[in-house]
Amino acid sequence: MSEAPDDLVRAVEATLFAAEAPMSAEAISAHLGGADVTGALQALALHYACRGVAVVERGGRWHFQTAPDLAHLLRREREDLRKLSRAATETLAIIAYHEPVSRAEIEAIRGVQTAKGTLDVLLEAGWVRVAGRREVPGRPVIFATTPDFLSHFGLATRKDLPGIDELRAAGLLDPVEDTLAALMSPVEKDDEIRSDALASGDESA
Amino acid sequence: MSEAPDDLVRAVEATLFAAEAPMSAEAISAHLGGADVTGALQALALHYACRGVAVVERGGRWHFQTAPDLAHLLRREREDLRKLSRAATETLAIIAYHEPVSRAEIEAIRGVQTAKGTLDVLLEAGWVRVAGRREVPGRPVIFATTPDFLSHFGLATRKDLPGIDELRAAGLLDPVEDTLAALMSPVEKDDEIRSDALASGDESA
Amino acid sequence: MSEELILTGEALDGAWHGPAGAAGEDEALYLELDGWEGPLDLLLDLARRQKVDLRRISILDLVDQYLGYIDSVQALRLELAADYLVMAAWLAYLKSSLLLPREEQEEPSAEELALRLQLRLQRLAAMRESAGRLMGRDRLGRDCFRRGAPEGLRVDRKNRWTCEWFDLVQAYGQVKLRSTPVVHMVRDRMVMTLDSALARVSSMLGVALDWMELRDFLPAHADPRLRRSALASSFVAALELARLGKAEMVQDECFGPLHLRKTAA
Repeated sequence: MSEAPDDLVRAVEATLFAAEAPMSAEAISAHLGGADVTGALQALALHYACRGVAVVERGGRWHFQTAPDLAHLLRREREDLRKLSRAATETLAIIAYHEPVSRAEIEAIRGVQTAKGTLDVLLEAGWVRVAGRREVPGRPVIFATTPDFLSHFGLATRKDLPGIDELRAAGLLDPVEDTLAALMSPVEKDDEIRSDALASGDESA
Repeated sequence: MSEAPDDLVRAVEATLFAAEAPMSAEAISAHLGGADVTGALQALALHYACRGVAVVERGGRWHFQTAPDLAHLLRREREDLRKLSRAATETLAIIAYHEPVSRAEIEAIRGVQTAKGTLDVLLEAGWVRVAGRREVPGRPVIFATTPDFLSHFGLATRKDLPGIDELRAAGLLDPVEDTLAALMSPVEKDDEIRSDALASGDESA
Repeated sequence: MSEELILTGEALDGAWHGPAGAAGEDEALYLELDGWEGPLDLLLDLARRQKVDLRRISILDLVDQYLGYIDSVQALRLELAADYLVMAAWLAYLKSSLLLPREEQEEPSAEELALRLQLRLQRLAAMRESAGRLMGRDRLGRDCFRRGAPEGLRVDRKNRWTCEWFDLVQAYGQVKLRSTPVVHMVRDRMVMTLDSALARVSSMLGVALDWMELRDFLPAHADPRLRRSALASSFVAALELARLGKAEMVQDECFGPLHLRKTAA
């Protein structure tokens, strides 16, 4: 038997365990009469780090889940997870890495029109939400990801998106026009222009 | 961090956690490729004995549950402070002055029908209780106040409620018409009358 | 096939053999058409087949391949043409620009067009790779699981009622006021009825010889409240006697004493 945790840790543990949805620290605190649960959450995360279930934070909300390395034991026979089309996965990635982003901006990256159903699937899955409108002519709707998106893909925050720092550093999250303007401004005459320009683009981003 | 459990314990832990219904040791074993899970279940039960959640066996089947002493966390009560309605206040006053009293008698005194909810509110507040039945045809339920009623209103006994004479002296029984007449009559001797009337009018309003 | 490759991220490391796959080129292209959505998509796939860094691909080669591909596809799938041909036309223009001597080029320059195309391909490739890595993460409901049968948290709202002492007492006062029957009590006052005044005044007139003031007909030591009643009744009695011609009335001035005497027979 491990050492008995203190009452607050036990209470936070029981609350998170019983909850049907991920809970923010504030929600847990409110449920427990206003106690400061930050330390208890850290203690729990640490305690469960090596166990078969884990306490994780996703987008500011906490929940229990099974340890990822046990996935092979638990994968369900019936795949009730919706299999996303390639169009939907690309669109989801574009929204996640660029958010907030309009449909036109998504299409500019993918080079094709986005079918109506593609965004609907993501909205229905609860991974994408309408995040308002861009204040430009036409006031297009802009999209962003949801906390459920982070929970589903096991991301603590958007900063944990795979490779996002590298992409940003490489300027690959900037609009083509911005990079183009930066690359074209030096009046180079060399044949090497293309690769040079791109290389310097990497550094300057 | 506690000592890392072995792989089988972790697998049983995750399996039980993710299960949608309690599982027998055999079912867990079958799920995990036939491993002997008896020891792992014992180890889990021991590990969780002091924590906020517990691994328990019920009728040969195992499941996770919130620690029994923390069950109150699952169903919390939140109190909303609410002011008694006018109708409920009048009903409460009538019960206090006339107890024990039946609904019909309350209605006779109030001069209006009493909504079902009105008495329910007073019962819920804990200020009124059913004090038996009146031995008359129909055997109506009769109501009386509770000790909580006395303590809420800071009364030692019901006799501490002001009598009719005191109410009258306080202007609480002044007919509205008299007060109005005093206010309207221009031929009164002096201004004192009018301000008196106004004062008592304020109290009774 | 292409979707799986995207999902596993294999497409990135150059191990992918492109839409051509193992089968003959034309057939493979045809078979893979359903996986493609548009020109950039196809360009990206073609670029990958060169197995080079996107930044170093030859736009000229790419354009050649694309145009060749369009030629073959058109024969197979006419309905594809529209979208693809826009890009094909643009690429043909780009190709001619790249082949022309630099000084004869119009704005925007072929370099700019080529660079723009390259940048777009890079971005799409980056997003494809990211999508693959994202989909390959430990996903909730597939790799990780939340508790299968959570008890759930419930918050039951409960009312705590309040009422002030004053409100209680005042409410009772209002109830009493509202429900107590309103009774008008008329105090039993001493009055002189008209009949008795008539009898009294006519009998006193009968014995009087001269004018008499009205007040002289009133009971001498009566209660003041009776006197007021008697005065009113006697006045009305006097008027009645005058009307019947049994008495005469005189008043010298307004509000002055009212005198009364028996009519001379």
